Amino acid sequence: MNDAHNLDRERFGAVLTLMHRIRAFEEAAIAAQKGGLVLGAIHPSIGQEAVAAGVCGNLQAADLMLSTHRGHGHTLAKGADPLAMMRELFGRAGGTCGGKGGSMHIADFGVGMLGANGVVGANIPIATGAAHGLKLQGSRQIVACIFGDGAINRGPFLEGLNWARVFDLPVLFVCEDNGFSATTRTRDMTGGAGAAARAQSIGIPAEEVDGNDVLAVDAAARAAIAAIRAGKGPVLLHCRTYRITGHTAVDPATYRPAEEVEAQRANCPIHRLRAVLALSGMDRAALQQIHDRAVQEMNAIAVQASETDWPDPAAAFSDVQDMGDPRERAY
Amino acid sequence: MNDAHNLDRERFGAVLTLMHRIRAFEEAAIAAQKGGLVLGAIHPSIGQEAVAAGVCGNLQAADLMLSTHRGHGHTLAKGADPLAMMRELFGRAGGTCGGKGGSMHIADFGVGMLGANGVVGANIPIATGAAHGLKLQGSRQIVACIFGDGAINRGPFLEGLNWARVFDLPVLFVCEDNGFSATTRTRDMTGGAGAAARAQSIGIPAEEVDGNDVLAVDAAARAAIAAIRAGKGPVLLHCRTYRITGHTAVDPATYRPAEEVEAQRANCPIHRLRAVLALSGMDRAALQQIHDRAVQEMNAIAVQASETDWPDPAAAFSDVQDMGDPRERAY
Amino acid sequence: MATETYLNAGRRAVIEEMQRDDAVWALGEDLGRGGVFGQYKGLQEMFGVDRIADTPISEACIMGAAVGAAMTGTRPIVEMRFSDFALCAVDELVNQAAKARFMFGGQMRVPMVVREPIGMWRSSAAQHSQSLEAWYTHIPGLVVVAPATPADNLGLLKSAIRNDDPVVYLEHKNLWALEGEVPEAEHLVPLGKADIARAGDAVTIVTWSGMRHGCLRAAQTLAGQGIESEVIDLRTLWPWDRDTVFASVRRTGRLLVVQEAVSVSGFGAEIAASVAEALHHDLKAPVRRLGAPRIPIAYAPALEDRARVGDQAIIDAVLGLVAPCPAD
Amino acid sequence: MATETYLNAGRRAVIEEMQRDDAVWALGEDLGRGGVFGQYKGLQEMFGVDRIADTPISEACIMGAAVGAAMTGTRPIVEMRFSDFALCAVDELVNQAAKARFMFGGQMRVPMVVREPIGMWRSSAAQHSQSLEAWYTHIPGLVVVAPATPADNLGLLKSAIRNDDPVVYLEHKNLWALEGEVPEAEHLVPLGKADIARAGDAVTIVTWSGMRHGCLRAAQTLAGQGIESEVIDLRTLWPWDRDTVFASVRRTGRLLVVQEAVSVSGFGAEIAASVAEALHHDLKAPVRRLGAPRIPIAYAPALEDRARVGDQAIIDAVLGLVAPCPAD
Ligand SMILES: Cc1ncc(C[n+]2csc(CCOP(=O)(O)OP(=O)(O)O)c2C)c(N)n1
Ligand SMILES: Cc1ncc(C[n+]2csc(CCOP(=O)(O)OP(=O)(O)O)c2C)c(N)n1
Ligand SMILES: [Mg+2]
Ligand SMILES: [Mg+2]
Repeated sequence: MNDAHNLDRERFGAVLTLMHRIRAFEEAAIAAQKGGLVLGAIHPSIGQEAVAAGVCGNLQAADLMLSTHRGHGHTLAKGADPLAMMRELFGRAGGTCGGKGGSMHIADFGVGMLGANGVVGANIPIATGAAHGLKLQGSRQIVACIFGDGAINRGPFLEGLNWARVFDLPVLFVCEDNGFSATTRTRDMTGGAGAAARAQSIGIPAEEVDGNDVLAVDAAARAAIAAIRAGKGPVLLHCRTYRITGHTAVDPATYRPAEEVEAQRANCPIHRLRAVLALSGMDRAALQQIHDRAVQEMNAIAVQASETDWPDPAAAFSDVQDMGDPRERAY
Repeated sequence: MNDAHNLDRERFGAVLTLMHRIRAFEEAAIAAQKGGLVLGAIHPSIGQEAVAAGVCGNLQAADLMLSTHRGHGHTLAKGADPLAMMRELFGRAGGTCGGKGGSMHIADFGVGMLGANGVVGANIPIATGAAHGLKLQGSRQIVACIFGDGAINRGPFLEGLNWARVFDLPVLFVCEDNGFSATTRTRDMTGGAGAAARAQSIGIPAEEVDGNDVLAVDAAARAAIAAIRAGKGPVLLHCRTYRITGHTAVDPATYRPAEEVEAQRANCPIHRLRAVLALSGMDRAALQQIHDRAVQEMNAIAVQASETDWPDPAAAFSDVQDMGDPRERAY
Repeated sequence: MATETYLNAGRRAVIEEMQRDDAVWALGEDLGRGGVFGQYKGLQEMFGVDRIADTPISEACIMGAAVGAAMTGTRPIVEMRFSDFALCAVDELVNQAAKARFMFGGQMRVPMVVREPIGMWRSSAAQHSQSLEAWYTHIPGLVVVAPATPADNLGLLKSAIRNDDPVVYLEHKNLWALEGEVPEAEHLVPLGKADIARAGDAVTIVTWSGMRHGCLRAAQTLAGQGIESEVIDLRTLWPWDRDTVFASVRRTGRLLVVQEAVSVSGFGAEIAASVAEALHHDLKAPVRRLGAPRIPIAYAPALEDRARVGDQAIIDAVLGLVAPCPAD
Repeated sequence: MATETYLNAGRRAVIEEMQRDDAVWALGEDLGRGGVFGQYKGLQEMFGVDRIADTPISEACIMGAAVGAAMTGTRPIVEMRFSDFALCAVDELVNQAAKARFMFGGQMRVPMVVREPIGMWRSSAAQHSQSLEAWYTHIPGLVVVAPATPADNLGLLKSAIRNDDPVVYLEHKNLWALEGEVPEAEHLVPLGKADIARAGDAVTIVTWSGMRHGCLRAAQTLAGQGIESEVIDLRTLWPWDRDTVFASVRRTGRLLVVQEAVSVSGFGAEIAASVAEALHHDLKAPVRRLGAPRIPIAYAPALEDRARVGDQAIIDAVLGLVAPCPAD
């Protein structure tokens, strides 16, 4: 744990800004969904922002990142434009995917964000292959692959990690362990000690870290990324965090005791970073301003997104494939 | 390692008989394939007989076992009729599957052999589910699931082991590690220490054993099975052995040095057991007779199988499903 | 009769069959909290954690374990959540469940029901909207069922659970809330029998699953114009009810197949081809299919709608079929 | 022209395209030893272990990794060994490879070729014999190719490797040893264009892959009886060459589709339905399909043969089609 007095305030001020922006983006999206503006399901990462910020904050712009259905935070942290993302959630023109994907399929190749995924664990082989592609081309970029604790019980987790080890690929695997697989406690469905132990059994160095302590995530990610960039092959970080909201924005999550959630709220990664920054001498007003600006930014973005046009329906027929007529035999 | 002088000669005499019968069955099958009598591919387990004998010898008749494409030995060890098996390889009436399956799909539910499998690793979830079914029905039976070293790189390995742990199922997982995944050295394609380490990371007790020492396999299997029967949940045995033949009976296996194969021939599990039995006082003539009888039995069976009728072609349309006409739109 | 939702009718089927037969159990993710759509609500409380089993996120193992459990004397109901996720378990379904009985020479059977909710459900996008029923009809060993009404979801699911071979059971996500009359007494709908949802003699409309309702709406509108369509809901896709369809087409001389799935190589092709082969000389107009274009399903509604067969398209197609043929 | 086997023609395609474009590489099990059928023999020596990559037995990851590698600028050739094993990687192909370009709004493409050897190969039984081409034609985003001759295996595989979208490339295992004339110069066969393997005016036989050869043999026999069949080898199944097929059927008035796959919901249904829809009034006889019954493929030859469309069945079907129609 960094000493608060030696803290790089500028850097972690920026991290706090990012975390607030992520939180504000998702709160704006949840509010917009209540108002009928977000069209499909969204999976908020409220309470998990330290993982996104701590990991992606250590990636270079040219590095790649693949995410999950719960990917807004990771995507923002990788540098995607929140307005385009919000438009995507609203199914509007100018969305990151032109309204074709929605929350679970946001991708922004321009910033190295190679896709959320609607299939749990499916991003693991793809990320591994992306790293394989980079390595074949002699690139120095690395790939971060973020997935949930539930994903470690799917076969592609094993296959992808083994592959990354066998080919010594530059992948940072990040298990963002929020304790739940949808409405089920993951520990009840998981044999053994979890992601890190499994990675180690495959020969991949792994570390467990308090995923609500962004300083710890940052330090661990930085070290892991340095090792990966030095050519040492894959590393796994197991970040323990907690999902404050339900599985989706409309899940009341009554399957867990209120006290548990309350206790976890007190462990909020944003609060914790604010406390550290306050201790390091950052003043309250500055901290408050970071929060307020983030909220303003995202609320304004939600309004702007809501005022955006719908995509051209003809776009349903583009980007399918070069060969053949996608309209064939339609209706 | 058991002390040769205290060896249960009767028991291991029977084990030797079984191992010789397995070897003789496969040698007869290979010869028959050269003669055009075996119709499809066969994957001999010559050199690996100690795993079949050591594991299946400790199963009760009512216990279940699932095998792989390389399953003749396991199947014989579980008690299947070699004549029916040979007929199956020859595609004849009276084959274990009526000629519908062939070598890679031999099953004999009457002796608890729930199937070889043409898909690497596919038997793992099925075996796990079979154990799940038994447990739900309050049965005291257990399930042995034998698979190769290559199978541990497939997702179903992870999913099945995790499942067995989560539901505390009575499964003995046996990794029959012959060093090869078809023509590829498995170690080059495998991260970490292999099957036992992976099982342990999932919370499953695992042990490595010299798979060419049938006494060691027998002792380890017996202990594991006792634990499983006592309700302690799954166990994995990792048996290191060597595939003396090619991947299939027609694979010359030139991808490995002749010296390596020669060294392994010297390590033959049948020779080793014979040596132990000789040391324990069994006389040469008796040992020789076990071998000779096995060869005679299997050669006679091959002749008998070759004289068996072909199945009725109409059988192609039976056992498909109860609903619907399988002939519909045919030709 | 009582009014029941499609979702609750399915839930009742599971309850009744689990009460009737101890061998029946269900497995899938989140079932203890009712499953992702609430189809299993309260069932774990009724039947315990063994018979309503929560599982890891391991579709391949859910399916594969069900195969093993079916071989050992139980009758698993597999919940795949979205049919899209069943694509993580295709070896287990197609190479294992469907073929085991045959490959092993009829030594045993694999009685299991695989529930795979299909179909478009507003803005669920390309990985949560597919209808791949055609695939399963192509696989020997599988029975394929796609109920469209609450009563059928009750009666067909019960029949599916009693079937001794693997059944792919495709509920439509957009129908969960649909209400309809459901018999209060034991209600079994036989597999393989179509339902003539509306009688008519101008044209035969063959459909299934969610599209039944669009077809009925279109038929209603057409009736206002004096065109009486016969709407046949196949209910079971394999084996499909050739007798009912053929008898109808012999009468009407016109066939329209309406499906939500991609038209290219959809199950509608099988129906249309079968009718064209067998009843060419009875046809007063060419057979006709409606289905989705060959595009992934988009998230934005205006784009998603391009993948939908709307009521108007059905009406237009029928009008085209009954119009005097220019070539004749 | 040189005589070359189907297998070697495919091998040559890989060599030429790998020489032409550094981004092309191949991955799969045992490729370093030539692959399971020898299609990659000597290639690792030529191109090194990076570009001819041996992989673990991890079909899901082979396919998924190819998707990622394609997204990052390489052009992977995925070897699935037997198309049956590709069933372990369906999510990766259908939910990921096929949809990525669309879902992500056209930000990138997924140029990959998935080689999946299909078809019956004496006594390989139910898990090593399937032909599931119909499945892939149903999936938006996929191109589907099924070459039947050495020259086509060269020219189509080269085109497939140059294609910017995922191509499912289905070689037939029983054709590996088939010899044929192959151009010595660069030879590209365009995707989407059928080959009129034999011209004729009595009947149009549409086929692909292994069945091309049975159709040609049958056509030869029929020619002896004065019946000239036009045999069209589709070569590419999606997009299929409607123009060529339709032009032929307009001329002959008779369509027979011959496929090795299970007839029910096979790709033949799509062809037959399309022709019946579009050319009903040109047809002198009902469209007709030949294909396998809906049974798993057995091991014993006499049983396996019941799943085969024999030459005689083709001849009989043609004779049925050209016979004066009793109903007219
Ligand atoms: C293969 C697959 N199975 C099931 C689902 C449904 N599903 C969506 S999210 C989710 C829970 C995932 O848990 P975890 O991996 O821990 O991620 P989290 O939601 O906690 O971020 C499930 C089961 C899916 N999308 N894909
Ligand atoms: C899913 C799958 N992939 C590939 C194959 C082809 N194949 C058959 S056996 C084999 C090697 C298996 O190695 P291992 O599991 O160690 O078993 P062994 O053959 O050594 O007994 C391979 C790759 C297959 N049958 N199934
Ligand atoms: Mg989680
Ligand atoms: Mg092996």
